[in-house]
Amino acid sequence: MEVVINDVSLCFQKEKPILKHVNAKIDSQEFVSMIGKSGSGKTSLLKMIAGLMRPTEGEIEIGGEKVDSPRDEVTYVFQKPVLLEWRTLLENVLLPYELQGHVQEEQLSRAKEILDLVGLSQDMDKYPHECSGGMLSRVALARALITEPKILLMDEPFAALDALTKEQMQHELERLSQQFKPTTIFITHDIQEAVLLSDRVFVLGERPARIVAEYAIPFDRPRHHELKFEPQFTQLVRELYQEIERGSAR
Amino acid sequence: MEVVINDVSLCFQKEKPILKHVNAKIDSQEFVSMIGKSGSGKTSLLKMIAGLMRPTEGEIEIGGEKVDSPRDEVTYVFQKPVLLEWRTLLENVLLPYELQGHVQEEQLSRAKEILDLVGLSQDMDKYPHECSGGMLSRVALARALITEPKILLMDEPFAALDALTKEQMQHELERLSQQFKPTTIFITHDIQEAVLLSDRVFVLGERPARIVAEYAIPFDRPRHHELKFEPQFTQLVRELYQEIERGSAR
Amino acid sequence: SQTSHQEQELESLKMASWSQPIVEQSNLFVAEEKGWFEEAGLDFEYVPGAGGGDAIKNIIAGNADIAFANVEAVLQAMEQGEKLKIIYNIYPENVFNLVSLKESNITSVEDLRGQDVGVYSLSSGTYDNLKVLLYSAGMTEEDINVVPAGVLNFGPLMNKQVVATAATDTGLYDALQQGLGEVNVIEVKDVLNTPTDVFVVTKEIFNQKRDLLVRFLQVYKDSVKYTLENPEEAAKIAADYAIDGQDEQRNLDIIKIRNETSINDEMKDKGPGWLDVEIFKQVEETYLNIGLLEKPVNVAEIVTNELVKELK
Amino acid sequence: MKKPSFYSLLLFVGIIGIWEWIVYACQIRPLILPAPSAIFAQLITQLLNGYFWPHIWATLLEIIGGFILGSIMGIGLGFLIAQSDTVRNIIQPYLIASQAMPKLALAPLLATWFGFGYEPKIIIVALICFFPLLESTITGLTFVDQERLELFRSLRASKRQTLLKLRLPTAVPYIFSGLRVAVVLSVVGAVVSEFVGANKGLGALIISAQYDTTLIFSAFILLTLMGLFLYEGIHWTEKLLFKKYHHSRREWR
Amino acid sequence: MKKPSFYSLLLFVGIIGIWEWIVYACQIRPLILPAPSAIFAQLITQLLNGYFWPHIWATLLEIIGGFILGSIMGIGLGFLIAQSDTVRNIIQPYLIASQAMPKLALAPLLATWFGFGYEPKIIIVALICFFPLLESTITGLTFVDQERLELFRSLRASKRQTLLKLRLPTAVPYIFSGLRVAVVLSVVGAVVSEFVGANKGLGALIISAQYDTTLIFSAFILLTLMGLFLYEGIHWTEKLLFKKYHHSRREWR
Ligand SMILES: Nc1ncnc2c1ncn2[C@@H]1O[C@H](COP(=O)(O)OP(=O)(O)OP(=O)(O)O)[C@@H](O)[C@H]1O
Ligand SMILES: Nc1ncnc2c1ncn2[C@@H]1O[C@H](COP(=O)(O)OP(=O)(O)OP(=O)(O)O)[C@@H](O)[C@H]1O
Ligand SMILES: Cc1ncc(C[n+]2csc(CCO)c2C)c(N)n1
Ligand SMILES: [Mg+2]
Ligand SMILES: [Mg+2]
Repeated sequence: MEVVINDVSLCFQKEKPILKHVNAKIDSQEFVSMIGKSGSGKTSLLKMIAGLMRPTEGEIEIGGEKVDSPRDEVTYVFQKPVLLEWRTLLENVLLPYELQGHVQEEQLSRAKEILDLVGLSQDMDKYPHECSGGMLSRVALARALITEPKILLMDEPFAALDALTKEQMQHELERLSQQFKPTTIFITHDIQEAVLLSDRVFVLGERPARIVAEYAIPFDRPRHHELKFEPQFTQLVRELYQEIERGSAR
Repeated sequence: MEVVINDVSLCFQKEKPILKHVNAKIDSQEFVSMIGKSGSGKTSLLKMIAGLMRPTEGEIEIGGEKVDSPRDEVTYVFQKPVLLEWRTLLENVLLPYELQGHVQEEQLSRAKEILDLVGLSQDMDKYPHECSGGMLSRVALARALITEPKILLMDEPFAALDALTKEQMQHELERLSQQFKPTTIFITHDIQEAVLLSDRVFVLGERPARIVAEYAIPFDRPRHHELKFEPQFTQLVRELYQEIERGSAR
Repeated sequence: SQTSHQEQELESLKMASWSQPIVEQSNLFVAEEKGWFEEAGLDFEYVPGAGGGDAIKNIIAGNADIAFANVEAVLQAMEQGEKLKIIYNIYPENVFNLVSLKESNITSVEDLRGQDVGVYSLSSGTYDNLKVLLYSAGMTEEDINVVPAGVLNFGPLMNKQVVATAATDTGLYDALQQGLGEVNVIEVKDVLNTPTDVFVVTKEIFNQKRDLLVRFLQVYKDSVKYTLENPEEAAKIAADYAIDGQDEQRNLDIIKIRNETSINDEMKDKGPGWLDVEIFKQVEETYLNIGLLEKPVNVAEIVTNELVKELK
Repeated sequence: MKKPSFYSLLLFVGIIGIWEWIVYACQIRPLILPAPSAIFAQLITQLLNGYFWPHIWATLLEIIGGFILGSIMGIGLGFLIAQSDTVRNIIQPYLIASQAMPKLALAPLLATWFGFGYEPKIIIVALICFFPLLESTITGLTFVDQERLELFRSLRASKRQTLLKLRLPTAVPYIFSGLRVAVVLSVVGAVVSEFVGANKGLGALIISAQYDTTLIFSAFILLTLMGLFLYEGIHWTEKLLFKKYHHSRREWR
Repeated sequence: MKKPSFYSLLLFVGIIGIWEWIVYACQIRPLILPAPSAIFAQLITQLLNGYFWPHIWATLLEIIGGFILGSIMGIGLGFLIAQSDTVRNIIQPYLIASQAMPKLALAPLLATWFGFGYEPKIIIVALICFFPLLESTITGLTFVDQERLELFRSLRASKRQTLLKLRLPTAVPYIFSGLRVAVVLSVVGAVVSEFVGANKGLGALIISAQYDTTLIFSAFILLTLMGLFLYEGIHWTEKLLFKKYHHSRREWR
């Protein structure tokens, strides 16, 4: 399913727009990353795509239909992990299933599987207040992945993870992406990560923000972590870095 | 002021210790980073140093005195930015001054200065619910830096920041460190960051965690960001990376 | 002597009542309106209560000097060992009655057997006087079902939730005004003409403030007389003073009812307020028989006409 | 209060209409249930001729006096308890007992002790306000995020500072919710204490209204209006002055 | 309830001691203030000889009946209002008015309408419980983190699901706080409605205890104990069954 961002602007207060005339088209099954400075409006843009917020101007289309409320095909991973503190990690992960109907044996084992994937198989009976920050974001991640959505919107899902866990997660995401082929929009502030995972990378410029640059990433899939140390890769990372720098200087 | 960790163990539930027999000594004015997998116990260890938690066994000494409650010289930056939603960003930053006594013109201008430093001079009258994730963590950072503490404990302060902002912040931290010379313990999951900023890097191994390795970082100060691209630096990063990997395999 | 009183400081006199200031006590408001209390050197204050028990408690607790209370409340207080003096007979007639709808055909107490009968509350005169009625017919409260019906005690009667209700003359008047319809009334005074309300004081006050009491009773007596002669004027005054006085026609009717109960044949020669010791003895005896009193209280010894005799 | 919608008004008119109709159709006596038109007529006449006003003022005085007294006591003690562990430990058992006491049952005794003026009524009202305010103050002051408490501990805030700068702002919405409950209970307290013995006041009117059910309804409507204004007054005070303490939470209305 | 500390007990003994001493020293009549020893003696005798029990049962029946009825109504309507915007818009204005009504003022009328059995008392108690529960249910159901609401919206949860799986758990502590207030008010409601017309129950005892102040105190103590047990019962139910809804918040006691 494709996502079209059509001349979108956003104001919270009058006369100080956050986003102005943003245009983009994300193809079906494409993996797009969005980078940009803190406070530039990445989260806001993603929330509008998710139907959690309305643009002040312009519109967003998913699969040809205008978005004005959250849609079934879309799964959203919040920047700050939002969990229910009265549910164990397992119960938190099962939430999407519960909301869709009954939770059967099958769903339960799927949830356990995915918790294992994010390295929490031993902790699934803990309550959120007993967990570390990284554990919480992994739970939120597991809850998103379990739904196997057509469109996956992720807001810095790996920001709270250590290098090693992050790599594992990146790897899993890549694997699941290949398997289910969701259209993915991925916000990150880790440029390496963006380049490693994406088909295209958008750079959001500052105040009012718009997409100032767009890079197609040429590497074949599946990509391996050793790619990071290849010169073509590091060159691309450096370029993107300079792009953001330029964007904020403008 | 030096920090001594003396055979510290921590259990939340019986028979499942989180930390076991951790020993370390951080010299006065030293900058130490702590890396380790998510959920390994970094935050717990830092909280014990801050006096916010008591070790189950062993003890922690600061400047020769046993820690059993928070101390004046210590400033703590929480992993998840903790702000008061009924205060503007400026008022949030002024909190430590307010708690110390009266807020004068001088403190006010200092707070504005430091908000400028973290790039929030335009947003200081916003309330937390009007801010992006990265902005919130910069506010928390500003609130910590304003106190010019003797001991600075930071729990992944830059995790929510984009690459560029992060570099600026690293630079500011380095500069302030050189100026006020606090003893700093810095948790991060970004190995490059750890190497770039630290005098020593501790690696925390997994369940029950202890310090499995300790690296002294030989580079001269002030360090520049170009250092990242030097072979000796990348070599050290790679070594540390493998150390964590080994730690988690054990 | 009246002028000399005016020059002096007014002396406080607090009267504890069994009720709030209501139209039935219009003569008091007449006295207030006309300044008779000040003329007698009195700073009069009306202390409200909810029942005769409150009035007596208020004089015992020192919240008031004199109590306007029903005889049952006085006797029960004496039973508790309180030292009291009955000094004035306010209503020598028993105002309590038993009301039933004509259609239920209750003509004698006997007809109540096995039926629900409403009273105002278990601590009110209606209940005690119902017992008197039952006793006169050789029955006890076990033979009927007593129901405390609250302020609107005619409501259940109209709803036919009870066959009869124990009430007072003024209560009946109001209920009739509200469309109660045709009723049968059994009057308690035909069985035992207990004086309804009396002025009571503690023995201490009686001894210490005799003069004050006489002055008050004099004003009271004068006001009763005036109200007897000028009910229309009293009805007007009541509109400003009484909490239930907004309807002047009703005021007038109620005042007329109370005027009748304020004076009886004996008082016509002995003067208003005269206490008939014999009837008090009879009341005590009856109450002992019914069990309203558990031990003798020698009411004859505390009933005194000393003050009444001093009145002009 | 939002402007009532069309349907709300319709509902109101409907209920009043049906009531009026039933009274006429079934020939219900005013003693049992007066017609709305009769109540309304009486209400207007008596307000115009001034009969109700002294009673309204008397009741209002008791309500406001007792409410202020009780709120100061309830909130104050709430602070003391949230602040001092010693105080808490010593008075906790009595606190719960005192909360469980049916204070209105004391009305007859208080009348004996304090006389018949405004004092016993104000005391009753104050006692009645006290409980919900104590409960909500303590709940608000103690239901603070662990993380924020840790922040304040790490900043070495004194107990007093934590109370004033963290617990109090957190408690504001709870305290206001308590105030709203309390002000409504104040009205009840004033009325019931007037039942027991008063010369003046709408409660005294109700209890002495012999068989004038219409009057009872009129007084009841006045009391409801009083409660409504006080309730809305508190609601608006909060909305205007303490809005920021609701940030990040979804408000109703 | 925590075990009362030594100082608490000391305080208790001290107060009782002073009270007893004052009564003897100042020769206060039992009618005004009975001695604690006299109250205690009467309480024990009358409990042993069975005099109090029918009254206790009557009052308890009214309290529990009314409490259950009122809670179901209050919580139920709270849900309905939090759930349906239409219902909310239509009944909102009446809701506030109904909250502002001093329900106890209706006691005299209810006796006329519903007779003099347990019904009018249960209705009064239910009306009285209703308000704080409605208030706390709505507060609890609507005071939900914006972020969590967004999560549920993004998961396309239906209104009902959001209610049951997000709002309800958030509301649990608030509802229990409302229940604690309500159960205490129930006791008050039962007593006052017995004041107005009842031949059984501790409230009827109090109001008809003409000169027996000792009896008033005894009844009052029994009522307080009843309130205390009910209050603690609710507190423990919450502690045992609903502990997890307090996670990440600091509890008092
Ligand atoms: N209150 C608690 N009760 C029980 N277990 C807890 C509690 N707090 C933390 N833990 C456990 O302690 C372990 C270490 O947690 P900690 O927060 O110190 O990890 P961390 O190293 O900071 O991880 P991260 O990098 O994800 O922040 C985790 O496994 C967590 O589940
Ligand atoms: N509710 C709101 N009211 C007013 N301003 C808001 C609100 N939400 C966000 N903003 C403003 O919108 C801008 C963009 O916020 P957004 O959260 O989209 O940034 P972001 O790119 O996700 O940043 P980060 O990388 O730090 O998460 C910020 O400047 C913020 O102050
Ligand atoms: C004259 C007179 N009437 C009534 C009472 C007390 N009382 C007895 S029954 C009742 C209710 C009305 O039927 C009230 C108020 C009294 N002491 N004196
Ligand atoms: Mg963001
Ligand atoms: Mg951590």
